[in-house]
Amino acid sequence: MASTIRVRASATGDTTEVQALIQHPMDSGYVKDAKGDLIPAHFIQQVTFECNGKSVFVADWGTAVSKDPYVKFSFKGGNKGDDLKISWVDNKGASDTTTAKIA
Amino acid sequence: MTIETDFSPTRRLILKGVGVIALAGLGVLRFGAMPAFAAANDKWPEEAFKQKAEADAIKALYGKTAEPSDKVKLDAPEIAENGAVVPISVTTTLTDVTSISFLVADNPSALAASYVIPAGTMPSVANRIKMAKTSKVTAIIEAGGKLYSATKEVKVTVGGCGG
Amino acid sequence: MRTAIQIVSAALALATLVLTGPAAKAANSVDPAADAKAFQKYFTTKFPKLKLSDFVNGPYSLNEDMHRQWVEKEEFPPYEFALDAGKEMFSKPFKNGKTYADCFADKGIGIRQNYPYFDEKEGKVITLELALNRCREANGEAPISYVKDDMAALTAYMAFTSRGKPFDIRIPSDPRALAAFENGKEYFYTRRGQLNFSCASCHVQNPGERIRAEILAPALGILNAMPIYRSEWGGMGTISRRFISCNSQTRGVPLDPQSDEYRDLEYYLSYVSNGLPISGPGARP
Amino acid sequence: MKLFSRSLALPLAAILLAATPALAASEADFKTAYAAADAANKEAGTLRDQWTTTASALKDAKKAADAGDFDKAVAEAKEAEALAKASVFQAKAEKEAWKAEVIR
Repeated sequence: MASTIRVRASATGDTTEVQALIQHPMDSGYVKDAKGDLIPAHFIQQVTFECNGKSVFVADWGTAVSKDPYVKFSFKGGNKGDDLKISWVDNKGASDTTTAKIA
Repeated sequence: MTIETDFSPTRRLILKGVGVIALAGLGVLRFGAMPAFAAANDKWPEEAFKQKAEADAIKALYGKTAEPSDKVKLDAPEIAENGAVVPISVTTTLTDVTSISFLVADNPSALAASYVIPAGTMPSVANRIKMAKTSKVTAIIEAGGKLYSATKEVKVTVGGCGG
Repeated sequence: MRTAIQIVSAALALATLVLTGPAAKAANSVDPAADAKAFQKYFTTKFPKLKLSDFVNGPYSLNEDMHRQWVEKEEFPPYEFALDAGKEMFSKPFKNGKTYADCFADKGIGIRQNYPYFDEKEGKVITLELALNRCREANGEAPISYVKDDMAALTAYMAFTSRGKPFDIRIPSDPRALAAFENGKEYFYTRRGQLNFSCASCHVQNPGERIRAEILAPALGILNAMPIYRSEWGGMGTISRRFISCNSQTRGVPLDPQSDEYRDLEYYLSYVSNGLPISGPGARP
Repeated sequence: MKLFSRSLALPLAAILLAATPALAASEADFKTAYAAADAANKEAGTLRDQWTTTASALKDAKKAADAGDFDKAVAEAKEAEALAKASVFQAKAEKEAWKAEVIR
């Protein structure tokens, strides 16, 4: 199965711009299904971004982050070809990790 | 700056309540030039996400209050095309930024997202959030141990035969 | 009680329509090329600042605030996952070893702009969604839902490989093809549902206007962007889904996906957008 | 806005419909009313113009009948019939009216 994480990381000069899109329902716990039952909250709580083993960004999310969440940030110090490791964990304990090369 | 992982429940409890000073006292982090704050913790801030009111969420997250600043540039649509996906971003000219958070005052729980900004990472984040209805959206920037904010109202309407 | 008011108002509205209805011109002989020309001219006159190809971006071309949200979204569009899934499905062999590519010209790559087409053997319009399910069935696979998920993923991938290619819908000189075009046109302009809206009420007469503060998309180019990830749906939807949801919103009972009327409607609506580039998959509010 | 010009409600006319008979309805009354509504809705179906509101009134009529509330069941069925007839009327009127809206 393909990864739930899509990453674009590109270095321009000494700055690396990172965009990530993660496939996840991000159920808020306030929405009802077709039968009228509440869909329990199911959402990513934390996403960590590490470049060459060093933390460059941590996202703490609640249920108000959109379905298939997206985030964009930039950091200094990354070079083309460096490894960017992204991991998420949700409130049910599920998780996924991917490593992308900075382009 | 290196952030060590430490999942001690004691530390978490203290962080929620007292924040910076207690944290420094515990000495669980090796500090660089600047101190670390509650939001720079690497535990998911459960208490803050539980709070309904915006002020309570900010207090649970940072243990202090924010002051509006024109150095915080919040970008949000005037009318959200759909409350399920509202693109919101913030950037700032402030330095020593350690944390960025987004809050939606009229959502069931105000805190939407909070980001740890380690040294070397730009104080600028874009993300997409859900809004239950028309509301004030606030971005909080923690810089040099103080909180700065910018607020904008975003109108949200129900979906119809658009698109 | 509320329903009673609605009945009365609807009936009265209809009565008014009949009494004061504009003098209906007798249907002239069917001339699709003239229809398409007039259709495109209507929109370019209504929105003089827009290029013809801008219309494939739906409501986003019509409003600056929305356009900015769209540009932001397109940086990492929400249909990415569907696109990847579609690519994978498209290349994965059926149980008999064949693939979707075996059912289509040019292995199915870069052909979206030729659908729907009129099949002179069958005497009916064949849409891409229909062709995909027929391909499955011909290879011993069960058909898939027309409205979302797998079908949206497959058509997303096929549209993606055709991006930028202008819609090239042909109407053969077969009276049945002309009739299909005309039926599609009738469906498009016919008011239905308790709200008494036609497709045209929203997407010809009022594009760019807000309905419950959402911006209505112009009908011109609306299918070029299909399938779409719609925030309102929280996911992908096909052309079938778009027709069905629009009908329901007028409080009309939608037809079955790929019923003759919907196929003819797609034929008409695609033909009048001839020349505009395929832009799908798209993202919409 | 042009969109809504043809769907103005007339509250006055609604009052005329508000008066309902006082006599309790029977199961037979319901069956007659339901059959009439169903037939009208089927006609709308052949004209490809059923309304969702007709469908829900029919459903509500059945539900009320199942619960033994035939007054309500008959009232819902009559609403469904009126809605279905309006949709049939609409579909027939549109057979010609749509042509006037075509862009030429």
